[in-house]
Amino acid sequence: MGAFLTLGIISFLYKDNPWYKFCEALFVGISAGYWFCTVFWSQFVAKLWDNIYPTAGQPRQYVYLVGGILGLMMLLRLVPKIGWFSRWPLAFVVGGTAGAYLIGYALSNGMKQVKSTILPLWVSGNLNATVGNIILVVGTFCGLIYFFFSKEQKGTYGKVAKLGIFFLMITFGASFGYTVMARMSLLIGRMDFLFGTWLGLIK
Amino acid sequence: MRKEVPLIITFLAGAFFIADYFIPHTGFSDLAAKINGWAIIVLAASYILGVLNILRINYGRVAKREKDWILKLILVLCMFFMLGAGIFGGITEGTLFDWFFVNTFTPMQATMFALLAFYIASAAFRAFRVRTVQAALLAITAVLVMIGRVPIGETIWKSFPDFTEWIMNVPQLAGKRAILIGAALGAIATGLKVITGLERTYMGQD
Amino acid sequence: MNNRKISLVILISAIWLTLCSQILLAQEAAPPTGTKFDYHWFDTNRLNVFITLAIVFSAILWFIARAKKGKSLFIRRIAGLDAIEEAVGRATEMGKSVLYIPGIHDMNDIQTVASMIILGNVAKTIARYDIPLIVPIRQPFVVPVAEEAVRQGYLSAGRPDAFMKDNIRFISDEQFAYAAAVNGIMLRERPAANLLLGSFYAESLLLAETGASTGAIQVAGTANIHQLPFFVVACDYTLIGEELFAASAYLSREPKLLGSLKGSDLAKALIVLAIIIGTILETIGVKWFTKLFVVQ
Amino acid sequence: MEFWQKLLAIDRRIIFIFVAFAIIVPLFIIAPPGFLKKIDVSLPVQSLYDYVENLPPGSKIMIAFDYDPPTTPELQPMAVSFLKHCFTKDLKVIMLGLWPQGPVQAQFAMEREILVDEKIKAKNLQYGIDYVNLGFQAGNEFVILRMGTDIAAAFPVDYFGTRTKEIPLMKDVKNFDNIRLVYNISAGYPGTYEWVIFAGDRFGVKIAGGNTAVQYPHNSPYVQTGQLVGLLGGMAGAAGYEKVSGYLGKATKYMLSQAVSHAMVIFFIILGNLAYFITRGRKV
Repeated sequence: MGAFLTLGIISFLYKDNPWYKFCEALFVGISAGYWFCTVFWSQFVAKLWDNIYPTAGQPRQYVYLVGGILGLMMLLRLVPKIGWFSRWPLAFVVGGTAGAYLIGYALSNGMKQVKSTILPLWVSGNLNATVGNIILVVGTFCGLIYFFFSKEQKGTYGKVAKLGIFFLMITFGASFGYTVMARMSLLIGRMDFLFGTWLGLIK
Repeated sequence: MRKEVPLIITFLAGAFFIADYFIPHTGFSDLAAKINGWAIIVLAASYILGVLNILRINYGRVAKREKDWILKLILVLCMFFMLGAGIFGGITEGTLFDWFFVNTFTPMQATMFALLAFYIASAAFRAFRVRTVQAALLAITAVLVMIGRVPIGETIWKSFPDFTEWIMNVPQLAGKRAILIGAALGAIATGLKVITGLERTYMGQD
Repeated sequence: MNNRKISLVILISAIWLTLCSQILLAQEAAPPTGTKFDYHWFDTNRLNVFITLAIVFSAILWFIARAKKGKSLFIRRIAGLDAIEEAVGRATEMGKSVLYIPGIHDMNDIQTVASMIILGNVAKTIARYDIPLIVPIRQPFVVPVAEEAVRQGYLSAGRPDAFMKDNIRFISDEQFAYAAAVNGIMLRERPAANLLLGSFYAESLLLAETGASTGAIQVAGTANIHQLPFFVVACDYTLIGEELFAASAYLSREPKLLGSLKGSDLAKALIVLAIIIGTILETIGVKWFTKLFVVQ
Repeated sequence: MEFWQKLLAIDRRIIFIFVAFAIIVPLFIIAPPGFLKKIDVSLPVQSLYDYVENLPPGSKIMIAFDYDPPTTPELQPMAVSFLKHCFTKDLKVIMLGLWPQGPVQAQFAMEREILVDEKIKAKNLQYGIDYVNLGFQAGNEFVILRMGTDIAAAFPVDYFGTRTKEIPLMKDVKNFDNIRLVYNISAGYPGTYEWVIFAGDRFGVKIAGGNTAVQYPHNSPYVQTGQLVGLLGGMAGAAGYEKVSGYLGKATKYMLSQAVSHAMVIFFIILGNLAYFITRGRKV
């Protein structure tokens, strides 16, 4: 069964065909059902039901009913007249997200990175570290200049921004290289399944 | 009611999670965990909307006998089958739901992922044109990293892996830091605008 | 202050008070044995974060206030952002649809929030012409948000009648089922412009490659560094990191939103300054400045 | 010239065939020992190994399985060799997942690789005493935050439905203070990044990661800043850990295919550009 479906998907490489289309429909349908049930049990039941009807000995936590009510409001979208109620849960999730992520970004992408960029430009007796630090600081500086929106990128300033782009391109190149590595690994795993696990040709 | 309440909720929710970081009070963290529970419940509820959306779109196509309507029917039937199996039979190991997950969903998902290997090779051939200095830098770095991470690198030059590591730790990191710091500011500004209600296009206004 | 505002303030305070009372109640309940119960209301170790955020917040809000007063603010052209308008323009000329892919993450990713804001602005432009705007979505929760954003865009352009609910499509929560379906839309409905803005993962390559093969103008943007190379290689324009967030302000051309761009620019200038000062101090062996940025 | 132009317009299915061969053929070939010697052990791999190597026996390690079946070729070997290393050092292992399928992968690793290994059989591992699988919890980073105060509250029952508080291994594990290392194997969100900022930075627990190659460059800065103890990246990282710990497994076996496929992609980049520039030169 696994091999039938695996080959069905791979057949798309040759061209779009009924076998693939069948697999795709199966895939989309099953995945929608799968995610719904997973979410239903592990989120809805676990967070709402189990907190209000907990196993014996645990206190009932009615606070979670608020979540249930917000969830219900979400479903009110289906009723056009009072659909605007659904904006309340929407606002709640978006606002909470904005707050939590704002802090996350400020710490990990902001302050931590700034701190790590503040490096001594001269490490006595270690040429490698000295050169590395200088390139790192200059590269980060130029890159940030590229993201500056208040000034037209012309003249010397423009050249600095251009150097910044070069550094960004190196970053992208490295990412690309690593992604090739990842994709090839996955295909190797799949082929090992077909030829090893299924056909038993590889020991 | 329609306009203000959502704005107030956004503000309170946002401010609450920012405050959560600065307030170590245990009572406050417990409350934060509960409020987060609400968010999870709301997100879960939205899946009902998702299923209904799939139904609405596909029902139309099947009813009108549009092209490939049989496939759409299969899609919807598969969905209902999984829903039925999962909700009434549970999703733990050994259930019907789990069997279908392991034997149909898993291999297809893995294969979809693996297909990317083919596309990446074709993209390497067709799209990777070294027209500018920038494109050249991108291509050269990619090639160096690819060589350096597998044993070919060390065969060519003993310090090749170290050199790759150096690229990762110095120029690559510099570019990445710039993006990270920039993105942090962008995210902070967007978050702040959302929380303070300056930006509310996403919410509709009537 | 009018009555309405006063009642709002009262409402907000009431909610805060309820929350605080909850916390105080928790405090009175006996803490479970073995747990440290922390009674502090402010983590002094995080004072530096607090001050930094305060500075960044005030920079942004100050510029917004200035912009509201009508001070003109200069923002340079951002090629990728102009390209969005160009792409929409070309689609209208050809009478073909525009495909807007808001990434695959849920609303609890701020990139998706930014993407929804851009979507609203794009919808506003498109609404003036009679071409469809197709928005395929992976996360159910994003569907209502996108509906609101597009509806609002059509409304502000004065064309609420042109809004087609069925073009905002929930596809599947499964990443590759989603990618496969979007590829299908690209190949069968042949949109003239593909806008891929948001949080993207492995599907970025599939989408960008397929899109490029259909000959559509493609503008992409994400802050996920590992997916940017594919966009850079296969799309006409790519918004990198912060440019995605900037887009929401830039496209709307609303002065108060442009103000926020200026504000984050000021913050960036301060960061650059901090790096320069810090590096000099660190080079001559002074360490205390670096410690200001240590996060606990 | 004809040739180059035809090459440019080549059907991409021909490229696909090349890819398939580059991957499949080496799978049937046993790599020469000289090749295996050249497998690189990078610094972040070595430092993770050293950290685990120097832990006193009985220390508690937490492994977060944050991935699902599609990425198992890269990540499962990382889990297996790390688990083997932990059990040979007599460390206690707490497994869990923030991805629904994660704990299932943990179970697979234990049943198919660890418990059948001769060396480890001799250790006579007991579930609940030497290792435990706490299963999956929804809520991503918020689960991590909850664990910072109380792990049993975040994971009330284990994979098999036993109350966490009744498991012997979990008796003296309250929160991250009792954990020596969280080793997170991740394929995306939530993953290493979330563990670093929400567990490492907030609660001060040591974090290490095993990433897909896609995730690796994203998280490698945190090694330099010291927020990560160590980091394995993709198949190369997995093979590196297998080499340094001496448990040769799938990653080592796959390395040859990996090398050939990389060489092929590079060949395509060069060929594509060659064809492009030659045909362009002629037209002008």
